[in-house]
Amino acid sequence: MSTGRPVALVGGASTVWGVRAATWSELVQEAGARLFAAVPGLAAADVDSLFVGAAEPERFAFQSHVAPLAAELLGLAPHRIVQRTELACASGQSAIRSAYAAIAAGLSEVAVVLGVEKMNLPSMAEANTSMACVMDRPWDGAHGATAPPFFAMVAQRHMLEYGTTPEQLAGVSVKNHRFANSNPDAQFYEKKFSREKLLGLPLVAPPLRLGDCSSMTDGAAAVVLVAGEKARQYTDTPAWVRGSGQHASWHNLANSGSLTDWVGMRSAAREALGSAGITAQQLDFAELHDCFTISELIEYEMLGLCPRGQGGRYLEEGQTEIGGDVVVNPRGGLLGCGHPLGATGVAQAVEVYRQFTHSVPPARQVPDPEWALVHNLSGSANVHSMMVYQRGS
Amino acid sequence: MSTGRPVALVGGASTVWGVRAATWSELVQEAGARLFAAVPGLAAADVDSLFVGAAEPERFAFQSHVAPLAAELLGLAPHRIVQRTELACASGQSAIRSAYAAIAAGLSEVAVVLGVEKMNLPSMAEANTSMACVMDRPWDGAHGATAPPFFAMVAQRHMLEYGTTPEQLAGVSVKNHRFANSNPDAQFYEKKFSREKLLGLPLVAPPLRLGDCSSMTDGAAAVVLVAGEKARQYTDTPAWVRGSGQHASWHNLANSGSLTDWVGMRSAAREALGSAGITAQQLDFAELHDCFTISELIEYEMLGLCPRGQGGRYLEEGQTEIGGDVVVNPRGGLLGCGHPLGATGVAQAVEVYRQFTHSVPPARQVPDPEWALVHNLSGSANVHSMMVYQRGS
Amino acid sequence: MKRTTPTAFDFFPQEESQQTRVSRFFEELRAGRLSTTRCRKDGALLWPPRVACPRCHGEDLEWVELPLTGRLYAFSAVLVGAPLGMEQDLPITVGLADLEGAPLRLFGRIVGAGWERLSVGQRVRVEPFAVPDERVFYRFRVDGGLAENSSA
Amino acid sequence: MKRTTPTAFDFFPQEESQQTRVSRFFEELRAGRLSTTRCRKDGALLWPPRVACPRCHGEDLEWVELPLTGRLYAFSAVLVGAPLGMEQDLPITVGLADLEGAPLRLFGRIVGAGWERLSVGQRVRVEPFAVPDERVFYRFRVDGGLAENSSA
Ligand SMILES: [Zn+2]
Ligand SMILES: [Zn+2]
Repeated sequence: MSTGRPVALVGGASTVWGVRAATWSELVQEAGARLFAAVPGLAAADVDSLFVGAAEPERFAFQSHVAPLAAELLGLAPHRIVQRTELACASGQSAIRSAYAAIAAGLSEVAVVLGVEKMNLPSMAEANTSMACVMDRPWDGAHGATAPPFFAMVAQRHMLEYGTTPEQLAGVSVKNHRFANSNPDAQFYEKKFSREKLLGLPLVAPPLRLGDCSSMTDGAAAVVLVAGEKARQYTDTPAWVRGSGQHASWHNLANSGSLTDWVGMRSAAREALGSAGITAQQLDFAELHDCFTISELIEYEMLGLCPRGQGGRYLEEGQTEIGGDVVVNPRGGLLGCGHPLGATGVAQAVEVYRQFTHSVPPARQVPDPEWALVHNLSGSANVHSMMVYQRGS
Repeated sequence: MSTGRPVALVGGASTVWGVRAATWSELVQEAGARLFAAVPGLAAADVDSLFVGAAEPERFAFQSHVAPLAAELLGLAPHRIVQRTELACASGQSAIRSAYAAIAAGLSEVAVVLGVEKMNLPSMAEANTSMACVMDRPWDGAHGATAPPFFAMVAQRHMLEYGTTPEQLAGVSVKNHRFANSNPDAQFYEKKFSREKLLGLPLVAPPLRLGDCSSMTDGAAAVVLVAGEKARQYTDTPAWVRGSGQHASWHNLANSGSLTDWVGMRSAAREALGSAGITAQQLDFAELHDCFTISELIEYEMLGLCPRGQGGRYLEEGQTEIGGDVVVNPRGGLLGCGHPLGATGVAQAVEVYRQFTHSVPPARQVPDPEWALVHNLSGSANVHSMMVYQRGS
Repeated sequence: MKRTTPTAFDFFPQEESQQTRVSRFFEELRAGRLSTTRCRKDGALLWPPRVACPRCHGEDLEWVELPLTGRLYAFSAVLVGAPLGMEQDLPITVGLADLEGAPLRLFGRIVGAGWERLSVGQRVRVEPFAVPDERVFYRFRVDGGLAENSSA
Repeated sequence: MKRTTPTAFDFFPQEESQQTRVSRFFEELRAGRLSTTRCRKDGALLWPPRVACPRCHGEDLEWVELPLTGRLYAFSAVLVGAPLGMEQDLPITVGLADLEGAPLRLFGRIVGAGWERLSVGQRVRVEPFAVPDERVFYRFRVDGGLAENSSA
């Protein structure tokens, strides 16, 4: 836990996600318009800092120095801190963590955090090329590896070691797509996926099928974090940052160790839950990084929600549905919402605020939530990033 | 000033900079080996966080997700914070600022900050293409603009408005190259440049000649920042972080306003000096971002060291030489050391520590320095980043 | 001509409505007109064309036509170090021009005279030009004669 | 063949001593040997080849030869979504193999049999192959027959 000042998340918004007929900078502008509409008390002149989470604008949008560009697009003139953070798939949360640290340290009072990614290009092969450089590119990426074959190997090992089934994998996708059907910002808002349909979709990287994989998505999201004493100026229901954890342990695949035991996630969970002073069982809901169906099952295990190897069974018991132990991914997850790398972590935080303020459709509203956890993995699950929020009242 | 815990910089090191026969990852490894050699008290197991400053690894090295890759290369397993910051030419300082905030907030105890860039590729046209995306790429960069023509326009306006001369511009380059001749890490360590020689070099972007422009450079540097209470475990002479300031106000060139009045730098200086509680005149030395000779002259003015338009005269008076008002760029500056984008800000901080500990050759040692300022601009001078350090004793 | 080499333009054409919400700018430019968006609420003239107003954060914008002439505020030229696909264009003269009759200082490439013959205050005219892959962009053409003395 | 299209390899060849301090890896590979560096101080076997030891931060490393056979720990295949320049190679089978006789689990592309015919434990052999622009890299070739049952 920080020894600094309390920090509150006081609002946020998301653009519509999907294959968007809009450029990187247009997505940023949309997120800005929606943010200021969602947080009426927010005045541009009061925003002293801007944190941008973006994974690969240099490749997808051929744009560097993106933080000041975003400031211009949002009509902000940050005079305390302005920066962009990159942590591949966790770039958005990385930006939130930076804002949290800056405010806790007294270096910022009111900070906007923007997450954004434009991934759908006229040439998807170009986009796929860019995805190959998230791994150790000259040594692993050069073999043609991107995320799908890596997580496919994880799934293969989990099936081999624990007997996890394709039906259990599909179950994750069914749940998250169902939640996404209540989220108008989601890429798959209007698309229905039954288990049978999912099991009939083509293989992408065996044993993973199309429905086991999150998509290449265009989208942006933004939140506002403020010093605790200012929180009531913006909302009656602040989401207090209570804990954080992060861990990186290896990068080249040769140094990965067990594919099914994510020690970095266990470490990050200890730090995040420990600093918040709660156990995983006390969580009301969690936004977990379901880049692939297998990821969410292993994340149940690493969080300690169920024993090792029992993620599939835990899902089948309905423990991560509304009414179960801990609702997982009521937003719709990466599977249902899509995964614009830099935007995902920020949109997860938007969901935390919306859940705490009871402002989502009933089909995905967690009953009276007090504690929430947000998790992102990045790359080959070699980095895990986590934050814990508590609803203020 | 932060309301958090005191933060100290307790050591650092740099690789040799230049056109290096080494890859991005090899530069990182070299910086790690030198850092651990330079800070004997540093144990990898005690490092809880890693901050990487890198501008365009996605393009220059075709590598994303660079923070965990760097962690592996440095033999670190950060379990508090691990991230990469990008702010173009100021990416290195941006990483230091993030470490400062994290430690001040109590989120980290011992952090390594690494800055790195590999810019010399087999095709320099490819490298130049990458430089075009620092500006608003679809609207400004697409005209073929990179930094040299922009700063050339700045120089043209400064000459027109204030009568600044090519000889005064060359004077900056003479001074900084002379300092670099005492810096074995510098790209131009062994190269001598007289004013006459500089004025005879070819034009790059009129009125700027080759000697007015910093180079495309390969290099890395690293520093260690720790919570104040731990500083004495590492050094007798910590460099205390006393102030910080940053400002972003525009991005597209149409919105730049006056090219010779850098309001963002004046704002950042107010914040940084104000939070440290000193005036610019109290500084013993400053590392200013001399990406081009004209930049350093305008920076004298914006810092308030001399009146507007008098930067050239101030230089000619020798006020920024050893023995003058405020020594500027004793390290050799970007002009003498080269400018590996992400590494520059970190190497400037290394120089602060070396100056404070009297561990540089006499030709560039500032006499008994107590206060130092580090400045980076980025992009089209549309962002300014600053930190103020005080020598501990 | 199909280009796969990166340049300072988008790697792939993105001027159509399938790719950008400001495709109208490129349509207008093809017709010889320079246009941008203005906020209906506060009247802010926005450059480049926007989809939301950075001043009031509203999305009610209108298209307006901009004047085609301006005067150079500053200029220079890229003599070495061109991006990929532009090496054959060296030297690339560029500048900032204050449009005549609109509060806008526009950046662009300059053709019609080399940097040695230009001076601050030189009149220029905005014109469209063709970019490979059936794209269009604007540039400045030196207009109405050159001044006697050069400031560069 | 001159390639200017980006692929998952370096855009420009960087295997020579003018570009990398571990060029010896590629020289050895051309000669059919798989090699890496080991720390002389603490004996750490480092992959990929390093110039400094991440364990002790020393720079006194030596080159050692690695075994050329291993057994698959896990594998999959890219059936759709190949990077530029690799589209014609689909499906791209890849896997992690534990080398026989060295504490190293190596990742690489697999040739000689499609993913449908492989199983965990399958024996593979490391071999060099030519990459455009006179480069070399390694891959796995299925070795010693296929197992009866497939685990995938
Ligand atoms: Zn407006
Ligand atoms: Zn060692």
